[in-house]
Amino acid sequence: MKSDILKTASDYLLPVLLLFSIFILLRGHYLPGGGFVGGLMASIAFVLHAFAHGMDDTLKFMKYHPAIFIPIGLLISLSSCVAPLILFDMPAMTGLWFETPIPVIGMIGSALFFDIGVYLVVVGATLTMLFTISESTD
Amino acid sequence: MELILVLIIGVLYGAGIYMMLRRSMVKLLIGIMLLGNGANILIFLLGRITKGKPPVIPDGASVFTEMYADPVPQALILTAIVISFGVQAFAIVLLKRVYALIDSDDLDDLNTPEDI
Amino acid sequence: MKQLLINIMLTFIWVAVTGQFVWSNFVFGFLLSFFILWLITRDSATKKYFGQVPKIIGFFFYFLFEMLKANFEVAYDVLTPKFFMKPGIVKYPLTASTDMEITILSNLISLTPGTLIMDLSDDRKVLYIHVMYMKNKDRFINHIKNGLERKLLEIMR
Amino acid sequence: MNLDYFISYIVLPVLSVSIALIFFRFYKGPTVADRVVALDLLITIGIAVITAYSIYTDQSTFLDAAMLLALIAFLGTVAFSFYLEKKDKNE
Amino acid sequence: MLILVLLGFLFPILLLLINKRLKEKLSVFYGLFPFALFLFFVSRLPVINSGEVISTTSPWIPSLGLELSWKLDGLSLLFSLLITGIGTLIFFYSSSYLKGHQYIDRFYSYLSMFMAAMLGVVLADNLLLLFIFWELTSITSFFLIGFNNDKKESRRSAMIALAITGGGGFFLMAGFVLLGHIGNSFSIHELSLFDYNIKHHELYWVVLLFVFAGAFTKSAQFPFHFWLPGAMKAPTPVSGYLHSATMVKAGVYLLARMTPVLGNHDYWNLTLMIVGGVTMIYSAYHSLYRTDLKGVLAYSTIAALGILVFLIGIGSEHALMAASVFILVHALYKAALFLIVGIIDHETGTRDITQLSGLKEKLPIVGIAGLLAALSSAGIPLTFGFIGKDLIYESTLHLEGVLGISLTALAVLTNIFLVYAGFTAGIKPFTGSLPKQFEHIHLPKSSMWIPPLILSVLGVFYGLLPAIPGQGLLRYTASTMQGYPLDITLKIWHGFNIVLLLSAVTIVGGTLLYFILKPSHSHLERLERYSAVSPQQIILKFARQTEKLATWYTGFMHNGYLRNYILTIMIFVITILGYKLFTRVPIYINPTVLSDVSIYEVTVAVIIILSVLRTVTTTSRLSAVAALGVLGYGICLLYVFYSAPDLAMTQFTIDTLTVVLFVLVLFKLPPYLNFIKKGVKIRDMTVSAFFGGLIALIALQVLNEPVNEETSIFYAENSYVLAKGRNVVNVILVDFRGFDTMFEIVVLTIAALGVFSLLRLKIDITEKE
Amino acid sequence: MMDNTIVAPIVEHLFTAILLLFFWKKVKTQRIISVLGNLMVLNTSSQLFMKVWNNGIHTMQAGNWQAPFGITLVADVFSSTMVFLTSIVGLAIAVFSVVGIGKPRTQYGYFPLFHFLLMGLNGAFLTGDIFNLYVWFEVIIISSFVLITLGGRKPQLEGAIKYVTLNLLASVIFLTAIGILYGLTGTLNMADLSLKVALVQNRGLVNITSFLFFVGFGIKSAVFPLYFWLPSSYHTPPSAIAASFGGLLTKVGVYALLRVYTLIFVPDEFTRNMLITVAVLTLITGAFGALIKDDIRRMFSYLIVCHIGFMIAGLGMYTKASLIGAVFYLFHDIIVKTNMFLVSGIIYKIKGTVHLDKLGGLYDEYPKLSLVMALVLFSLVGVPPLSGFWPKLYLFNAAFDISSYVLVAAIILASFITLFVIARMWGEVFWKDQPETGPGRVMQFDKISIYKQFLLTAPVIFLTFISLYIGFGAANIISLSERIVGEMLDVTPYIQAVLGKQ
Amino acid sequence: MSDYLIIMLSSVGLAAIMVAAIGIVRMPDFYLRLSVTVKAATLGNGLLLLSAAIYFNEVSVGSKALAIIFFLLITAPISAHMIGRTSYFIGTKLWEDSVLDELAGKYEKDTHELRSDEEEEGLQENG
Ligand code: NA
Ligand code: NA
Repeated sequence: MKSDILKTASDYLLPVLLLFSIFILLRGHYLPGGGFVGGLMASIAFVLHAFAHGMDDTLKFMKYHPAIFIPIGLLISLSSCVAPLILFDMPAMTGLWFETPIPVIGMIGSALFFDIGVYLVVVGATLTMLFTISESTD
Repeated sequence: MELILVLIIGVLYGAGIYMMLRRSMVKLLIGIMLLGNGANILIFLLGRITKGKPPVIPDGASVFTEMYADPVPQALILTAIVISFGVQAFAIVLLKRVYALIDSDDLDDLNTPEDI
Repeated sequence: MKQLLINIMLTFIWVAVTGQFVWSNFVFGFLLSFFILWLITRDSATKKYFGQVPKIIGFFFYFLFEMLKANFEVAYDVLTPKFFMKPGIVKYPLTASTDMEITILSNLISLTPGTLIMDLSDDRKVLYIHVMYMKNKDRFINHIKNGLERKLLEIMR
Repeated sequence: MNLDYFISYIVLPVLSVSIALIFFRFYKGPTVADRVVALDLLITIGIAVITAYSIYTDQSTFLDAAMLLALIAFLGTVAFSFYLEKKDKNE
Repeated sequence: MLILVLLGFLFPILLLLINKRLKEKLSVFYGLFPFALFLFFVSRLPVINSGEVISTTSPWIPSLGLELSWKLDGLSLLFSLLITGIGTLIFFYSSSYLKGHQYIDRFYSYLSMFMAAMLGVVLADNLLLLFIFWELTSITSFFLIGFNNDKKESRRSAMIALAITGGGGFFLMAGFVLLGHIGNSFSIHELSLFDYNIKHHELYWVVLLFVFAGAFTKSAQFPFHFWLPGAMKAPTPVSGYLHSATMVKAGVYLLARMTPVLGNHDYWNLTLMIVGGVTMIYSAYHSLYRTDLKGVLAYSTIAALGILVFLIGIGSEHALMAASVFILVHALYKAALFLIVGIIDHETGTRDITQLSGLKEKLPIVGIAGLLAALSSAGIPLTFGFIGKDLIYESTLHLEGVLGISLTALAVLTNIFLVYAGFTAGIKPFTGSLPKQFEHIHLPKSSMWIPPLILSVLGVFYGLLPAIPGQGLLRYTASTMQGYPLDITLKIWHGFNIVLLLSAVTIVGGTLLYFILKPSHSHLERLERYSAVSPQQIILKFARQTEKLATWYTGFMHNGYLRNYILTIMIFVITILGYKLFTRVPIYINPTVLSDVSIYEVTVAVIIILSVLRTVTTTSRLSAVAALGVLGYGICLLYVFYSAPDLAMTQFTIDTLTVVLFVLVLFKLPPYLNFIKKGVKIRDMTVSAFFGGLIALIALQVLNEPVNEETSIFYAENSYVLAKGRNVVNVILVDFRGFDTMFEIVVLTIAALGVFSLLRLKIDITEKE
Repeated sequence: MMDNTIVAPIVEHLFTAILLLFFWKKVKTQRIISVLGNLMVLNTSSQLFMKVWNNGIHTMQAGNWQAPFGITLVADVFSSTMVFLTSIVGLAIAVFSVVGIGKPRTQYGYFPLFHFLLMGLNGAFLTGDIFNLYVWFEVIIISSFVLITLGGRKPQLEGAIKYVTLNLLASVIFLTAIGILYGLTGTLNMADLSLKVALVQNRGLVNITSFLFFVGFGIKSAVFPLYFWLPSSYHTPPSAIAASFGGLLTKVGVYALLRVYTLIFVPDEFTRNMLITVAVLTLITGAFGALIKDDIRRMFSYLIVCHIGFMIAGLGMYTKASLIGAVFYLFHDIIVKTNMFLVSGIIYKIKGTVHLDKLGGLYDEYPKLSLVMALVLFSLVGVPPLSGFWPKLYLFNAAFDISSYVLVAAIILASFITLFVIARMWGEVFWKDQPETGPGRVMQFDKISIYKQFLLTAPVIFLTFISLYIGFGAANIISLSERIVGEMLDVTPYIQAVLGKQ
Repeated sequence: MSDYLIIMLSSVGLAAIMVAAIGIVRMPDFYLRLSVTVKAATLGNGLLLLSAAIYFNEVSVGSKALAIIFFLLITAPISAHMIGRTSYFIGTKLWEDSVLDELAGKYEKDTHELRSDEEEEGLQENG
């Protein structure tokens, strides 16, 4: 499917959507949103790009295969999950927080890292699925 | 207002099963999706519904100052939605692969005779 | 150059959507969009992006007016029993040449009631436009040429 | 006229009627493309409903959902177009 | 005593360690192992003789009431001596019989394990312990019958034997558990103390049923007898050992052992007399028609087992004494005859009685052994058999009235047939003229002919001095069964009485029969005409019918059609849900569920429902997907209305992605199926409507219940204060219930992995795993 | 007692799986990591078991939120035993998989999936939260979906459609049940549910909920009439995968049934009768199916169904003895069913087929291996004193206790047919000469190195030893089961451990 | 005061949406339906969002509303263009009263390449 209009639009929409997805991720603790929706948004950004440019272009352009985000994300989530256990012998998932809040994001704590992990896994998994499917379709 | 959701639940469960009883693989999958939606709404409803009071603590307050919707079912459904998405994505692909093998959407073609 | 511009644009979008107009949010937005741009960098010709603010504002109102006008026309036709339409697909030779120009132009044409972009030819020389009220083909083409497209290109170039 | 009253007795009902009309087109078709357009329009009206509802309930939080809809709704249409084109090519 | 039993299981391990070449040379000495055990048991004779009982107990599984409790009394000693004594001879005999056989070490392993299991059965004083060994005898016997495993017939016989005895075993297990349940103990001697309670328990008959099922199958009673002739596919020493002298007597042993617990009750006595009686006459008669020597012996063995069951059924002092004696008598002559047949088979290569004659020229010593065994089996005076038979007649005659007379007649008839069978096996092959084809045969190694000779000589020896076995052991055997000391002395001569007369009739009748009836294949064929109504055929037919039923049933249930599976499941669910809902739940619809309804909700709901219907009814796949899209967006709006923006956002993004997924996959699919079969559709609609309706109704009922908000209040109060988030849903997702989320992303990971592998990895059907 | 380390059997598997994902294409590395990971988990879970055995119930409140507000992990004797057994089986299968799973499957994620599956199982055993249990079930089924289709051969995919569909149906019903339960009680914590469900006035609704749980778990445990997916699919994947399915997957359904029916709901008479009826029909269905199948793996599949009946019967009778029987049978079944499929895997490696008609001569060719296999098969049949025998004693006892003679008959029938089919299999596979018609080619087994032969046989021998221990050390297993059943019938300690002293 | 502004703006918005809704039902062919709906709905939505921005009277909400309008302006025409062109070459017919179709025959059948035919025409004009 080739449409120059769509191509151009997707070029400009991609960063917008990505930004928006990160926005959704970071403020999830305060307003609707969070890692899932954020991750799904980010995937949609790339999917759109792939629709416009073809999957190969999108893959080239992403530098890394999206699958790599999966173990990285898992590792981040798992780390923030077990960090309290390993560092302080507290139950897994116990929230660890920095004392002072940071502008925009708010309080920085293990929950945030956890959500970032979720975000990455969602991006990685969704894109891996969609790209594999569309690859086998062409 | 609950009755509305009850009706929807009934329709989704019924239609889901009906679709699962068809011969087409795609219908089968759609049936599963309908059921999944039905289950989500069921959880949502049975956690009791409230209009227009999202469980977001307003700025400046540290607890809710007025009535709010039960956040637990919402969290559960969110989890369930994402899980079903993963599972259904896999199921869709499975269907694609099976079709590629048997060249048909007909579930009745799934039986290599000895499987009976 | 283009990178920087997009970067700044994204920063503003960030600040707009987050709705927190504080300096730290600008910094954060800048860094974030820098990161994203780094992530998705690809080479294409760099472009001049000097916004001409007054022209933009003028163009905005022009467009708004066109849109409202056309809307009323369409609304009338929709709401009255009889159709006055003379629809057809017109080939529109483009003056605009870059991706950005063509895309914005076609979006604007589409947003104007009564017209809808069907497709862009592969050599990017013509737009095929579906027109609801095509009383005269040439007049329609001229209307766009001297109105929307010219004003847009003035801003873009 | 009270704003709440306006929203609940005018805006939301009118939007509901629009939704019903659009759904009628969706149900009737006749072409798949018609349905796709109707679907797209339904989502757009959905944004309007959410907006109205957020005013009605005084919860700006709902606008976030509207924003999300606005950003990604067209992906569905793009996907359907993709499908129709591919399907056409295949046949 | 545990060690004694375990030795038999250790022996094979020892064999495993010895190397192959050595094994062959050593095989002659293997017999020393059972012989040592035999000597041990002989050394216990004086203890038993002094009226004592040796018992030991050590705990195993106290909570089950399973103890390692052993008991050596008259009954178990008799069997132990038979098992180890005849075992010794069989071990020696086999070393020649199977000389050079590739798997002789396996054979000895099975044999010694069998011996151990058998010892376990007879020494155990705990029902569960006994059962364990009981099953082991079935298993080892399975391996022994199937020893020539390359032959289809062997395998089949082993299967049938295992099926019958193993099947009976499960009944026995149930019976034992029930007995232990009723008697509150698994210890046999403890149970025998409370036999009154057991016999008067309402489930006594069930216990009997189960125990009989075990005993009758094992001891080849009618109608389960047929596995035993089949088991003759085993090597002859095995037949002689297991299927004549020992294992098949386990059933008899069990009945004897249980007599103090379960016996002396009409159900018990009558059942055993009837089953034993039918078995003995039926199979004794059948032995007349056999032309295969082992067949003759097999049927006569079944008859003998019938006699034993019959005697235990009579249950009088005399009968039990008779049974004790007959166990020994039969073991001696029947084992001897089997071994003799084995020699004949080994040397001539045939067991067909119509072909065998005149072997006394070539195998004189074997002939002598055969003659002695045959005489003992015929109960000729001065043999031990004579004493055994006398006692049988005496016990039947002790019964009163018509029953006594008819049972005596039955016993006489049986014995006449058995005389014939004994003569046929022990005498017939040796008399007459030697056919040409047997001229080259010669006497086998002494280790083959000494064992039968010993056995048959013992038959005569005990006949001459009956007091030795009688006073020394057998009366204690009978006492054990009876539950109190007996004092019946075995005598050669009782004087002229009816018993003697009957003996004479038996011998004369049997001898006449021997001379009149020439065994021939045509007889057998004539008999086989009735095979369709034989128990074997009926049971096998039943088995085949069961298999047919199983095939039909399995195919019917698991018919390959997914929708039928779902339908079955749904009908099950609907039936029970409906039943429970309408009988257990007071249906009440609270009118408040209709309050506060607005037009936008109704519109969205109607659209949702219509789009579901559209999804169901459309004939275009893409329309279905689009309708699903509408459904999803409708739900998304509902989530907004009911205060769940997070859900709305997620639902919307997921729905969009699902559309994308569908679109990427669907366009290659073939036409959308839409079969129109009205009946099926209506059926499915009914089922679906019921299910949907039930779920909806249940939901309505749940809404009537009070709400517990403890959890959600906790979240509301602590979400910002402790977890530092304002969006409670998100706080639940990443903190309160973050554990769910952690593994939910694992689900996504796996799904992605799955999609990837499913599309990329395509292993060819021919490839290895 | 609070103990934050009880999460280890889950986390360690997850960590191993993540690590494996980083070594996506490195076959050898993956194999080593997997075996090491399983060893690590075995070590941890054995320690966990000992801790729980000695000191009682251990809990971890995830996120440090006091129950019932967070998610609680609970290691009681039952769950820690299940975790322990899972890690035993896991190790055995991992070692087997080193040779048993070929390069292509290894390169497409077999090992990570396997660890995800084990993690899911451990999670399902350890969790004390009903919705979290749902998540674990989803982890389990999705990894099993992928494993069962891994390789994408036609029969695999055909079976998978049925497997996936019916398991998804089960998930939906499970989710529905959770929704209703939450609506009735407002809590998800199982200990809290135990208290709150008892307070619900509308017993009919409670009953309905419990039935929905039965359907959800029943489909996963493959009971009549919900079993269809199992015989449709279990024969299709490679043996190592079938082994983990046969040994663990249906059992987690049984575990969940035992758990909810003792902790949250106490079955009433109707439910008990229903369970017993279901058990009887499951026994018969499985037995009949096994009787007529000529393919070893199909036969085994039906035997799985059949033997689930024993456990359901134990639950249905709901006496102390019957529950002991069910629990004991569960432990026995996990080991022996796994081993059985591993055995079928070795047979396949040797003969290239698992069809009875085409097999033969194994006893002559591999006598010692055959004897080990014979031990496995006899354990399965329940030849005393091997492991399958003991629980049946309890079941008989309980059946007589409640005078359910139909059940007695069904148990006898099922045991008998199991004996029969196994004996037949022995005759056909081991005794019979290799028929001319079959592939019969001695495949790689003789050609592969001793080291590989060892890797294939060692797990079987290992599990056989465990089986033998369960059989001969039945006294220990019984006292273990007794303690578990004690915990089941008196849930107060569980509730106290989770909710704190109240 | 702001209430009246809101009511006014949203009334116009509603009217536009109604036009779109009626249009999609009434218009005789696909392209006309598409043409009518996209912009009317966008306009209507925009006005409603503007009302919301005024109603909440907060910078954050206002910028959010503007962002939504912006996104709609970008995306709506693109989706219309996509579905419009696709339905053209899958053969969706124009209304019978249409006056002109210059797109006819310009698509390559298999590749969906779209010719402009400008060169040829240019040549003709010059020559
Ligand atoms: Na989140
Ligand atoms: Na399962």
